[in-house]
Amino acid sequence: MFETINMKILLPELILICTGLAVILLDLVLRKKETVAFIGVAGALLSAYYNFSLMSLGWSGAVFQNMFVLDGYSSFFKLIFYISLIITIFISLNYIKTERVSSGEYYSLLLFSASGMMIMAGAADFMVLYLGIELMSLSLYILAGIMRERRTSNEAAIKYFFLGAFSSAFLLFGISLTYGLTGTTSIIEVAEALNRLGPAGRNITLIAVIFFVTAFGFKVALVPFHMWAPDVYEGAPTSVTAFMSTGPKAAAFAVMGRVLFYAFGALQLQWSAIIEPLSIVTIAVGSILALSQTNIKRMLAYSAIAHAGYASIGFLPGTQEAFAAMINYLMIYIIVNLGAFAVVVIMRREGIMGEELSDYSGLAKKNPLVAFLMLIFMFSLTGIPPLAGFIGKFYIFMGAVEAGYTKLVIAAVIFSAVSAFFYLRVVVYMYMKEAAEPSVLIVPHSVKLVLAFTSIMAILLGIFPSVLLDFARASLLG
Amino acid sequence: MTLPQIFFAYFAVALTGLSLLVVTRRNPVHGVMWMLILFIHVAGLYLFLNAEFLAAIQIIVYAGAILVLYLFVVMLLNLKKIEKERKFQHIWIVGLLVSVAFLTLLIPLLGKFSVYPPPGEYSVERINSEGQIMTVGRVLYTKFLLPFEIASLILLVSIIGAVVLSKRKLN
Amino acid sequence: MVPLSWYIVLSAVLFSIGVFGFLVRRNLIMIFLSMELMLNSVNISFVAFSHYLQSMTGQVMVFFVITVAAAEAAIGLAILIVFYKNNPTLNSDEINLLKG
Amino acid sequence: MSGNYIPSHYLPVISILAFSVLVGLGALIAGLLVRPRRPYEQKLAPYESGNLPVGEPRYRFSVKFYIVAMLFVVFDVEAVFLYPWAVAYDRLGLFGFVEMMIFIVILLVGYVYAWKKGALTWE
Amino acid sequence: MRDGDAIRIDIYRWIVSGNFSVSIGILIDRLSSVMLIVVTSISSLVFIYSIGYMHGDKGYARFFSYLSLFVFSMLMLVLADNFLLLYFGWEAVGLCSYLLIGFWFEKKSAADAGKKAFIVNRFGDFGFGLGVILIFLTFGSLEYMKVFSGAGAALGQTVNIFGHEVDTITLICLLLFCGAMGKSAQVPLHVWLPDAMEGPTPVSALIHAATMVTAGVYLVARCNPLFSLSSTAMTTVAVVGGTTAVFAATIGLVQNDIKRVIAYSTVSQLGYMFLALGVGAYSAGIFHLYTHAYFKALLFLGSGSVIHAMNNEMNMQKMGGLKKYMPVTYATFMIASLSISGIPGLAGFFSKDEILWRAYLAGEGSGRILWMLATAAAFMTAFYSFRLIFLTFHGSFRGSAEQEHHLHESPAVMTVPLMILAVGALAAGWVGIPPLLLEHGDRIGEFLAPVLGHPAGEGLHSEEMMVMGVSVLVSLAGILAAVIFYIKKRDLPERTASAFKPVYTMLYNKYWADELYEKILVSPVLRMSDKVFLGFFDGRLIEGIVNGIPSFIGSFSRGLRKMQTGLISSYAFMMAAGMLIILGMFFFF
Repeated sequence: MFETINMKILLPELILICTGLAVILLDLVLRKKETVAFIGVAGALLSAYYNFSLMSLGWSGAVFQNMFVLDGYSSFFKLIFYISLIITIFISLNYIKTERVSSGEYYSLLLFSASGMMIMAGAADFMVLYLGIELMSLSLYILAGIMRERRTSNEAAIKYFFLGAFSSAFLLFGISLTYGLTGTTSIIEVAEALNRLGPAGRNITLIAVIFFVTAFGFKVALVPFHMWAPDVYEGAPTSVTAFMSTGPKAAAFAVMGRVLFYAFGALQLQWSAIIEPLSIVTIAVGSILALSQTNIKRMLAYSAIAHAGYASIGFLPGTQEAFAAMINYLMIYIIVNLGAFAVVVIMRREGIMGEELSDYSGLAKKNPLVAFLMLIFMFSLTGIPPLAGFIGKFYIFMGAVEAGYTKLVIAAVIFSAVSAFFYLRVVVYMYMKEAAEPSVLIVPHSVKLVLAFTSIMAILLGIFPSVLLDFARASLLG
Repeated sequence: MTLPQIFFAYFAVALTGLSLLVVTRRNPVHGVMWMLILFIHVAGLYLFLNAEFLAAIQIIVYAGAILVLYLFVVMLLNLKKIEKERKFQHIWIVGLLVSVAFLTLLIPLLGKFSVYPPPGEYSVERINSEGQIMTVGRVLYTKFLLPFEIASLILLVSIIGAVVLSKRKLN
Repeated sequence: MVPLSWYIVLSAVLFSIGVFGFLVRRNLIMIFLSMELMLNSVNISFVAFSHYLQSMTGQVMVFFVITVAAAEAAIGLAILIVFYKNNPTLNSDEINLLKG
Repeated sequence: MSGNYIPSHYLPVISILAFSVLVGLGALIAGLLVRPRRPYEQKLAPYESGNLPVGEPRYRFSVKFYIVAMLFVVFDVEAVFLYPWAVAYDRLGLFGFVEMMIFIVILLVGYVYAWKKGALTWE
Repeated sequence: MRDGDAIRIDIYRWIVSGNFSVSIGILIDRLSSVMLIVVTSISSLVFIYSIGYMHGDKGYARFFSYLSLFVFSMLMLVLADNFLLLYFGWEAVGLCSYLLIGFWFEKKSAADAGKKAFIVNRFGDFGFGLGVILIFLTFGSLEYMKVFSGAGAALGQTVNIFGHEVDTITLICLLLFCGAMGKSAQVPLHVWLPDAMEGPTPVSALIHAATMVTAGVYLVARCNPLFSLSSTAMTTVAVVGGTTAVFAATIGLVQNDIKRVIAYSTVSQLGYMFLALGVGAYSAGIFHLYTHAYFKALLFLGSGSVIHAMNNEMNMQKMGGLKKYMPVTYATFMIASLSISGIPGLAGFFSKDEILWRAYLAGEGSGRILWMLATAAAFMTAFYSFRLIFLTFHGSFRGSAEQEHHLHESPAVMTVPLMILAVGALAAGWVGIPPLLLEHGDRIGEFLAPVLGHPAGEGLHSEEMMVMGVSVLVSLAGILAAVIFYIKKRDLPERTASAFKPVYTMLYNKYWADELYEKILVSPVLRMSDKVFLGFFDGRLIEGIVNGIPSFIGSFSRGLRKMQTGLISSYAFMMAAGMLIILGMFFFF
């Protein structure tokens, strides 16, 4: 019974979970809190190594009566999660000291949330998928509220928890309907059953799809379900916001892709008809609302919403090519977003929250390098050619235009022009505005590493786009 | 009207009535009490769906542990203030409209639900012959092993979370 | 003979009442209860499906939904308590520090 | 058939339950209908064995009660997972045992954590 | 140059774009050689003269740099072998005239005059530019050789201008003539020349007498193959020339400023040259240009030394009796005036007589009128030249005492060029003695024949004698009238002026030409630009769009922000409502 051979497929997740457990226990024992973080990073790297060596050895396949699968699709997303996890740990090394957050729980929750995400990405069964989502979300609820003394963090946790639970109730209802229709919770079998059923249970399937779109819409923050995101991103600690706006968002996309693409492939026309208005309204609301923001975290929240809109365009054509463009877009967006948040984290100094746009005025005077890196990130988020952001948007729009969504692409381009305004406003603050008392930022080594990695990737992926795109295409076919 | 239909009718009316009561009580403690009775009726319904073990768990975990947790938290609040306050939002009409719309949209569609997939192997007789807990146990620890392990993780995370958030001074 | 659709309709009704409670109630704990109510309605539909489809998956799913509900309750109430310590009120329409 | 299943062996339980509820409620309702209704202030005050009531009728609980209740919930769920395992133990063999050991260990870590963090101390 | 061939050197290819290729090339043929003689001689004399004249002026170096720049561009203009290089020289000359007119830029009137000159020239150049383009369009190239050889082929072509067909050749000629009018100050575009007197006198002498103003004449002469193909163009040139001659002469009668009188006389003489070209006597026109350069430069330099002596006093009424103080200037001035009035034997007579004769011959109808106009202008030329002499040199000194004692003869460096020019004014004419008087006298005519061709028409000897006689009589009469007016009866000018009050005032303010332009052209354009363009387009339209949209989006986004109420229940409501809409969308619409 104990299929030893394919337990290997679960190895990356197991390693990560053991690291989490180790972090919890060691934190009780150790005095120097940093070692805990480094254990976390080591665990993540080990797990990543195993994951990709397994993939290269061709160990991909399903385990536990194909409830969990290791394939190109999930390993690409796992790459995103590893990057997001490791960068968040590096970012928060210094940050949680200034915020006086208990580091042991913080890192273990990060690790558990990451393992939840990996389970989501690899889930081939609705039950595992639901539990993965819950594992990730629960740890995030706590992380959002981990700064107990600060009221904003409490409120962020409350809002995230209640609306998250609300959306998972919708998710459960969707799962129950699919289970009722097809008798199984395994995604592949659901797809087969739907084909067998044909038009018979079409209405009920459609309701199930709508419930799924609502639940995933919440996690991905598409428009009618996005309202939690700005408040929670602003309230939560910056490093957690960085993590939240990258890893979990990508995981939600992974799950959405898995469910809509593989399970409900037959209803592709219907659910892309649902997502099309959602994505364009998301881009519109995200861009327009970001215009009048003064808090940079809230502005980045709305920009994250807008980027979710752009990425969701990848769903519409329903072809492998558009899907590859979407995951490519997500990878680029994640990296650049982490870079931007790294800068926001550095701005948090003793006594200064560093979240208001005015805190950025005159940044270029005293610390030109940081200002320049922020400029790269802002340009890349806008989608200005040499940088990676443009490539991401380019392929997404290409895929959509080929599939005939020209009106949508035109609107999206117009709004990305609108978005240029609030991204470049940050640059204007940094370079053109005078600062009352510009102070030199102390950039910890770990964040230096992060900034270096993200900015180089932002530039490299802009100049050599095919590297990432081919990897995305291969992982979809593989 | 056959006997099962009578029982179902009773349960349906009881459940909807109780849930309406739970939702509309001004005092949270009353709400929790009605919730308890509701859970008992849900357990009864499970019995009628040949899920005795689940009925037991519903009573033990839901009614026994979770509601107690709620009661403890409700005890923290000062109920006097809550008594005087409004219990609904200003625009509660909108909420009512949404849920009524929800009903009117879903019920006609779900009403036409008929059994689609071929019947599985766990017929009522087989379950009863083998015993509820035995079947659940066998299925749970062989077919659904992975969710079981993830569930343990979720529980661990909830312990960590609850302790981190509520313990005043973490030594 | 009680057809399956009755159970589904019952769970839909309970679900809508849960949604109603969630949208309308002011006190956070009552919102919590209505959420539990929504989860229970889903459990009912799961058990009904499991019974009518003669497969155990539904029951196991309810098993895990209950564990998740327990975990959620633990964490949710912890968050609630921490929030209550810092803010005088538990009314959802007075929590708008973060907005705009 | 699945449509009209009646848990016949539970009927006695249900009937006793129903009967007891009826008797309890019947007594209360009957009392309500029959007794005269002349409430006055002192009668309504909570009875504190004769002396004047002091403070809130329901004093506020402190947080440590919550922590104990929370730990109870989590470990109660763990126990619930143990029941079917125990019943089906002979069918599962070594594999089932290893599974449960993993489950127990993970929750043990939670327990050690809670214990070390002083969640259990009832100061 | 003797054997009539032309030297053509192609230096380098300047612009190549598609089939449009222009190269920097030099063409020296007989026509440009004559022009070269005129330009180089006059400018060298003016350089020497201005050493003395500009002595002590703080912009000394700047003046000479402008002057040499001017000479360079004039030479480029003359030596060009294609229209584009010609156009380049044309513009450069215009620029230098602007710089030199406005040399004393502190003086507002000088700066304004410079601006005026440049703008009026631009009007002309506009036509000229269109002409060059049209030439390229029709002939496919700008080289003189190709254009003139292809002229015959392009005869019949027409161009559709606003609906009706216009003959291409005529259009080209008219456009080129438009440029010529601007540069040579013909009637509609003459207003800038009198104001150009604000510049230093050597400048007026060089640019506004001998070289730049003659560029127009050179252009028409150079394009004679084109002009001769289009009779309408020829008649317009002649008519414009004639009217300008008379028009300018009449104004010259009453002017009091010494340099303005000479300026109007230049305009009038240019009218003569265009008259000659108009009637087909190209060589006569060029010959008159040649002679006119000398005595007009002499007149200007003479007046310069007078002004220098009177320390910048311009008004003739305040001069008088300078004969005894400045004998050399007086003598040279007298020679120049005699020559311009056309006294036989001097340069002016031969060239003007040739033009009169050609005008007379040109044709029965229009020829006669033009000839009469020309003779009337000749009479007036003689009259105002000698009016000038008598007012400045004869009679008693009317200036202030302090000026009187300051009067002195100009230094040698100024008087020597005057003498040389005086010789030129005398001898220049002998090159073109009409065959009537001397068998092979018209050497300049033969010389220019290969390039400019022989003028048509052969009159009888008697007619030629008659025309010559009439012109001599007319100039003598003019001088006699001037003597009567300004020597014998001093009060006569005032009386006639009061008798013909309206005529006098009209002439005195130059037919109100400036005021007319101001009202018709300048002010409406100014008003239009600030009210309509600035007000409407700029103000409302563009402003509205440029910061209208962002403010709208800004306010919309602030409005949208209020939607984000921060309440959990409103968020949940949005979610549920969103889902209901999707459900409704699928199942009920």
